[in-house]
Amino acid sequence: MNIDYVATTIAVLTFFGIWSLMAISLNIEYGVAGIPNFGKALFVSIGAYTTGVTYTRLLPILAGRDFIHPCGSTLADAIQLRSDIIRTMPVVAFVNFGITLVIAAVISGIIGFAFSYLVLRLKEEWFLALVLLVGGEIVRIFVRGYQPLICANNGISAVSQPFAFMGGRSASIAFLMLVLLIAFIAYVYSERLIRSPYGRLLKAIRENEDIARTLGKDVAKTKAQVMFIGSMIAAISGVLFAVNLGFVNTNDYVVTLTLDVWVMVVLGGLGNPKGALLGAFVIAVLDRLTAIAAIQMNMAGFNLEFNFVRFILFAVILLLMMRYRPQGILPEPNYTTEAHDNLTARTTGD
Amino acid sequence: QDDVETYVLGVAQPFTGPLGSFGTDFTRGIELAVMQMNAELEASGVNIRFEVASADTEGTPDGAARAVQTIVQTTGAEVIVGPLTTSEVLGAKQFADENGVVIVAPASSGIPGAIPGDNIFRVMYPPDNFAALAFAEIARSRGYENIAILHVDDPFGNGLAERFTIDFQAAGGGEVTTIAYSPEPPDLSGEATALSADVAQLSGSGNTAVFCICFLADAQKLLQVAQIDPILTTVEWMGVENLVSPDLLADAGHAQFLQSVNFISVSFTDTATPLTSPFIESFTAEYGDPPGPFTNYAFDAANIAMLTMLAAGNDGDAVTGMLPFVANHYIGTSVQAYLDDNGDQAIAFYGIFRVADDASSFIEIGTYNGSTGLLEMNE
Amino acid sequence: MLELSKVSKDFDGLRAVSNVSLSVKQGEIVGLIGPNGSGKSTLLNVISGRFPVTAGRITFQEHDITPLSPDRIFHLGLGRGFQDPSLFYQMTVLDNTILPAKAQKGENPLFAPFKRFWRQEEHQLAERAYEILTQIDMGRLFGQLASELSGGQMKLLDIARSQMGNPQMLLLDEPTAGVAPPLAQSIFEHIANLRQNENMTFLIIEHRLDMLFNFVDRVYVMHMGELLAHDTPDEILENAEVREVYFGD
Amino acid sequence: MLSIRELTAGYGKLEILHQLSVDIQVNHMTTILGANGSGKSTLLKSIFGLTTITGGSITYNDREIIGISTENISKLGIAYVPQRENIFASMTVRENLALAVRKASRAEAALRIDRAFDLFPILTKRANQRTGLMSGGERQMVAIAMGWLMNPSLMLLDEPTAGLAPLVAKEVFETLYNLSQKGITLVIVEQNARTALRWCEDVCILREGTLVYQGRNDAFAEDDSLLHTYLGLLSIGKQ
Amino acid sequence: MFERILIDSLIRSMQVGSLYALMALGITLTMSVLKLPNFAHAEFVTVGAYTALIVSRNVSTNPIIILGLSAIVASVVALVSHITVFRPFEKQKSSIYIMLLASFAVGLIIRYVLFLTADTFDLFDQRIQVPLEIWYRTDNFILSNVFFWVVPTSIVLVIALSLLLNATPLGREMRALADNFDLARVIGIPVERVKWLTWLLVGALAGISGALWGIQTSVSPLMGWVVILSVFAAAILGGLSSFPGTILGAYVVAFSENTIMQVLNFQFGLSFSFKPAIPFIIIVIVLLIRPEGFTQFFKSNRSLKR
Ligand SMILES: Nc1ncnc2c1ncn2[C@@H]1O[C@H](COP(=O)(O)OP(=O)(O)OP(=O)(O)O)[C@@H](O)[C@H]1O
Ligand SMILES: Nc1ncnc2c1ncn2[C@@H]1O[C@H](COP(=O)(O)OP(=O)(O)OP(=O)(O)O)[C@@H](O)[C@H]1O
Ligand SMILES: [Mg+2]
Ligand SMILES: [Mg+2]
Repeated sequence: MNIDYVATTIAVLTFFGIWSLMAISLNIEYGVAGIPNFGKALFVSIGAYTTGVTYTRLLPILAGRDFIHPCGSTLADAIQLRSDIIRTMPVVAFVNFGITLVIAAVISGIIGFAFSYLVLRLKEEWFLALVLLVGGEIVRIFVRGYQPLICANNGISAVSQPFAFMGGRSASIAFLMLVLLIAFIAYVYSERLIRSPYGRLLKAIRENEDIARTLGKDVAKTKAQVMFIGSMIAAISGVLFAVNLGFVNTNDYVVTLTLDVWVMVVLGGLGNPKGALLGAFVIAVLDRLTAIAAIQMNMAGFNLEFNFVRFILFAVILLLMMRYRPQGILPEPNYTTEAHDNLTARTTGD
Repeated sequence: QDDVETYVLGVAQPFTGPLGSFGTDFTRGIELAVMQMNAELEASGVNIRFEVASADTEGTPDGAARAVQTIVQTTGAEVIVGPLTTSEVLGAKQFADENGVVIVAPASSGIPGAIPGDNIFRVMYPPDNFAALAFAEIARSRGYENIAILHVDDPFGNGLAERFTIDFQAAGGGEVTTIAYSPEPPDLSGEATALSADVAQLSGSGNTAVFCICFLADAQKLLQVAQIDPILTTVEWMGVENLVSPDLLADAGHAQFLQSVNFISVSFTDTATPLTSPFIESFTAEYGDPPGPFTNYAFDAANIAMLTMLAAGNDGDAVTGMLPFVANHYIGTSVQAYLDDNGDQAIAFYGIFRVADDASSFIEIGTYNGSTGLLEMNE
Repeated sequence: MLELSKVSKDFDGLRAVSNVSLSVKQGEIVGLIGPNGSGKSTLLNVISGRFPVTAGRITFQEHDITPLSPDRIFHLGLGRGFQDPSLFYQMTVLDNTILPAKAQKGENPLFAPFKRFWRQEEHQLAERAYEILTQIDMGRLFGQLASELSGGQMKLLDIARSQMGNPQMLLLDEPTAGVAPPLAQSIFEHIANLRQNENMTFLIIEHRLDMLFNFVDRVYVMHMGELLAHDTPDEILENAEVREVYFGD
Repeated sequence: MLSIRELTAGYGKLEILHQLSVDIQVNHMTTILGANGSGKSTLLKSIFGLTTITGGSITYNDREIIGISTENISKLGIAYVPQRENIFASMTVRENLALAVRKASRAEAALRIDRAFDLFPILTKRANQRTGLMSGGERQMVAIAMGWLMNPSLMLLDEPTAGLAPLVAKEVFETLYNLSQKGITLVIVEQNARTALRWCEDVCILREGTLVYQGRNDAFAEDDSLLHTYLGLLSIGKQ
Repeated sequence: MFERILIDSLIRSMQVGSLYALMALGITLTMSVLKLPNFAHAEFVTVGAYTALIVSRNVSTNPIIILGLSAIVASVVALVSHITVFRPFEKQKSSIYIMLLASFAVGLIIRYVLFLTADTFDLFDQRIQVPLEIWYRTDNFILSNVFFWVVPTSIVLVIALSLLLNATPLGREMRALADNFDLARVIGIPVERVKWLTWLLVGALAGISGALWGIQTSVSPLMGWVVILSVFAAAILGGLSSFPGTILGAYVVAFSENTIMQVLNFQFGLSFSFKPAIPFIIIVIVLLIRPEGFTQFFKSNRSLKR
């Protein structure tokens, strides 16, 4: 074995950071507010597709260079142009990256917002899950067949992360720090959110929106807000996902991505942002560990079977967890604000 | 022998996901190459051995990136053979470029991968434009005036269909219609109907043939419908290299159909190369089954990678510099390699195949040389 | 205060409420009784905006609330309780109680993460909720999940919750069904107090007339979706028609 | 007939009933009274194996029934009408009733369902309506009818008249009384103590998971203060 | 010409639609009786297809035997997944989404066991050894033996299932169980036995449809997974509760994937690569505009759901 622990750690943590953003967003939406967002891949992909578009359209403008059509016969030149700008003009790369984050977040937020109103018509809550799930597929199929966005099924390569100019390990460390910072902000936000009256409102809506409505809560608006927030976070993770990979392609944003995020949230503990982090961490580590195990077993002379067993193992762990720890590793706290603590202190005090 | 040095050869292939069936065969080809190489090295007393570290790309770009990362970071490999498709290759590209890792992709041929100056080499399997030319030539030589194409809607299928149309019409062909189907189709009934309509319409203006640019499983689905279609059974068929597989003939009905429509295909497996039959023999001896389509490219890619490493060491940057030179001096089980500016195979020498009379296998009936444009038919 | 004129409600084909006109004045406690299935709960649901009306018009404090959504109606000061307690079962008793408080500063996703915006208010609300809970003997249960209450406790919590929004008028649907008699008595006393001290108005559906009639000013009787009678409690008890359909004499 | 000895039961780790012992006499109507949350429903649920039982025994006709699965207890001739969710809300009234007579022959089932409709004539009109869409009282009637249709020799009812109009409540008690005359043993949890005491000859009073009184109803008829002692004290934070 | 295409396309829609219906029936059954959106159904289907493949190679090519054995094997798999996974989850009253994830995990396990098997015995993209025979032909179209197996089978099964569920005590018990599990136990319905029967039925349906689907296409570990969303679309169109609705939904999905797609392609040049979006768009439209699907057409109070 010849393991580069540092590089592996960086890689795993980067994935952890990106996935934990997805998990945090789903945790707010489903874990707290009960909106079964089975369209995570959709909102993540919006971030990625935005990246594909800004890197081919916006980046040359910011750098003051001519636009080169990213698909077809000028493809190699367009790639060259992108890599040049990113490597030699870090400021432009950063500005472009920043704008991408903002645009992606806003577009995705608006789409999430719109969805939440669209689905007010739905009769049963879990229909929303289906609508979002297939909505993601519809968008994916559309983008895959629609040249102007990301060159249809060819995808857009050379969409590097903004620190790429630093080169080598320092670039990946810098990017990792950025990812973790963003994830941390999202985490703190969601943690505080559920510990507030807003969190209480979301929980109430999760349990019985009809009753919440008769108790004076504007359910539609609140759900729309939640979808807006969740979709924004998801799209940001999508941008990070795309630039970390350096490639935007529809093949990555399939139903399995959504299901993976669900697994993270359920595993970690619904309704608990720490659980979302933990779930993302467990999956990031488990994914890498089993991949390493597969490689090592194969090198030790076993066949390739472990690549299949890996998935079986994953499923079995998931099932066992859900079975024996249905609340997830970290269960949802019973109450929302600190009012309970105050009351307990007072009532036991006298 | 303590001073034996071991180089790890990374293998990133899809083992799971829709392309799962390819990965295993590919990896076998690579392992066979490594085995043979190690035996030679030992026999010659060279103190270097190769070891295979293979990881699963799950068939997605992201999966490919993670697979390559994991191999490189946990085994010290700097040279990776694989992945299979162009989008997987592009998924792994950024990591490879940034970390001086060399990707030797045996079968990716999509146009978006044709990028000069990167760490990606697409040895052996030529870019699709050669295959397009070959098919255009065959079509003309068989007297097809119009072609109805059914192709998979991915970089490979789109690229080939597009190029073919250009080449075919440049060679004096008539009308071409295309139907693109989405990858991994549950079934192809609707597409078959459309295809049959296209054929019916094209037949009005001349001799028409069907050109199927599809994966094996999709071809099976198509044939299941086509073999009872009143129109599709009446015209001749061409199909891409994937289909030159005994698996396609396993179904008696399909074999019979392919025979009756004069099915013709090209394959890079050129029996003219002295290495072809030894490869097939040793592969069959080792694994019990003959190699699947493309497996020979994996075998060749592994050999080029290893030979380069023997010269340049386990050092990605050195391998990047050295690889074109080695490749250009390599004779493979299919054909010689010669890399262009993009690091892609520039030689294309195809065998032309049809279904044998007993419908049990494919037999070669001619060759096509992509560099010279020479088509030779034996029958 | 509350005015219904010719309100009807159909459920595909079935006329559950038909042509009901009634009015409740500020500070009154009005009872609504009638046999099972006579449309009382449906009427309540229609008033609170849970079901849209089929025909008719409802005004509350001069506002036409017929077309409004339930949350808007609630904000106008018309609160309600439920016949089968529909609680937020995964939430604590205290959270259940605080929730309906109106216009909480912390109920905004932008401010919510910053405690200083709402800490003070939350503290007051919690105190208030605790006080309400204590009045109906539920104080010590404030930290328990609603799902872990007994059937009667759930009912009590529902009543506590309906008060939290500072309604000017409350619609209660069988507030004491399943509640032990002494507690039921004190619930009604509590209601009377609220009317006395805060000039609150009540429309109460109840089958336990022995309790109800000690507290109400007037009673409406429904039968088969229509208003059958309307009078003071004593008169109602004398009303032959009512006795027949309701008491079975 | 039903004898509960030192029963300790609750929900998960939470213990609600503490070493509770009760005897139910055959052919009697027994009412169980107690404040909200005193454990009445928990007691009934325990008989049907729907709680976590940690100690004690429940014997029915001298047969231990702790450990018998919920679905088999009804085979012993015990019917149970729960306090909440006591009907199949997505099914029609007729289907609900049919489920209760699933063991009977077709003809007999039809006959008995007709008798159930006689019992609650309101339901006749609603026979093909989904019970989930009916009023609270109508649902309660369906639930009672189902319990009765199962032809039990012991019937447990959890607040059968909650939410019923006085007329119907009275009819329900009359019906129950008739049943008891025909040899069915009844256990009725009630909040409406006075009515319950009028009809039921045996009384059990629970407080915080223990039995505080068991005896005949005559004791209460003479002395209102007993009622006050056992039921009146258990309430109200304020005076 | 157009007429020919239309007939052709209708016949193919009918065949594919019947197959979708067979698969969707199982989903409707689990959804309505067990409250489970069972994604593992995809893998039950695949299991059926692999059974058919192996039987056809090693045992017999008699379609009855093939279908029978497929049904048996798949129902055993279904039952085992119930006992080992779904039952415990039901016991702890998991939410519908947890159940959905659990079914996904079960599917994952089965799928990769199949991958393992396929890898070991080289069973990727294989054909079941049931030759296609032409049973009826005109100038315009040809009907194969498969057509004559598939279409009547699905119609007969739909009728049988509807009868079972609506007109038999077992069916009523199934629905009672779906409605209120605890109460069903309280009134003495042998819930476990009813569930076993349901799962056996679901498995058998999946097995039969898998074998037929395998004959129609080709057998590989992902074959069920690829088609499952179309099948869900069919079930949703049927309102997820009515069997006749489901079969109609299946035909509509197949019809739009084939005929409507054909027209869109013909008239507007819409590429067939957008075809997979069609059932999804149907799902969205139905759920938004007509969530009860086709149940209205078959209205009765006996609808399985709330
Ligand atoms: N599912 C549950 N989990 C935890 N605790 C519960 C549960 N159900 C009831 N409890 C608690 O058990 C105690 C007794 O409840 P039970 O339902 O037996 O009361 P009850 O006597 O029937 O009251 P009521 O007349 O109000 O229905 C209550 O304090 C209640 O909070
Ligand atoms: N959502 C609904 N759909 C169809 N019918 C309904 C619906 N809700 C109520 N009904 C019917 O309307 C009628 C009136 O019901 P409602 O609940 O208003 O009665 P109620 O007077 O409150 O009776 P109770 O005292 O028994 O609660 C009943 O016959 C009931 O079956
Ligand atoms: Mg009511
Ligand atoms: Mg109770």
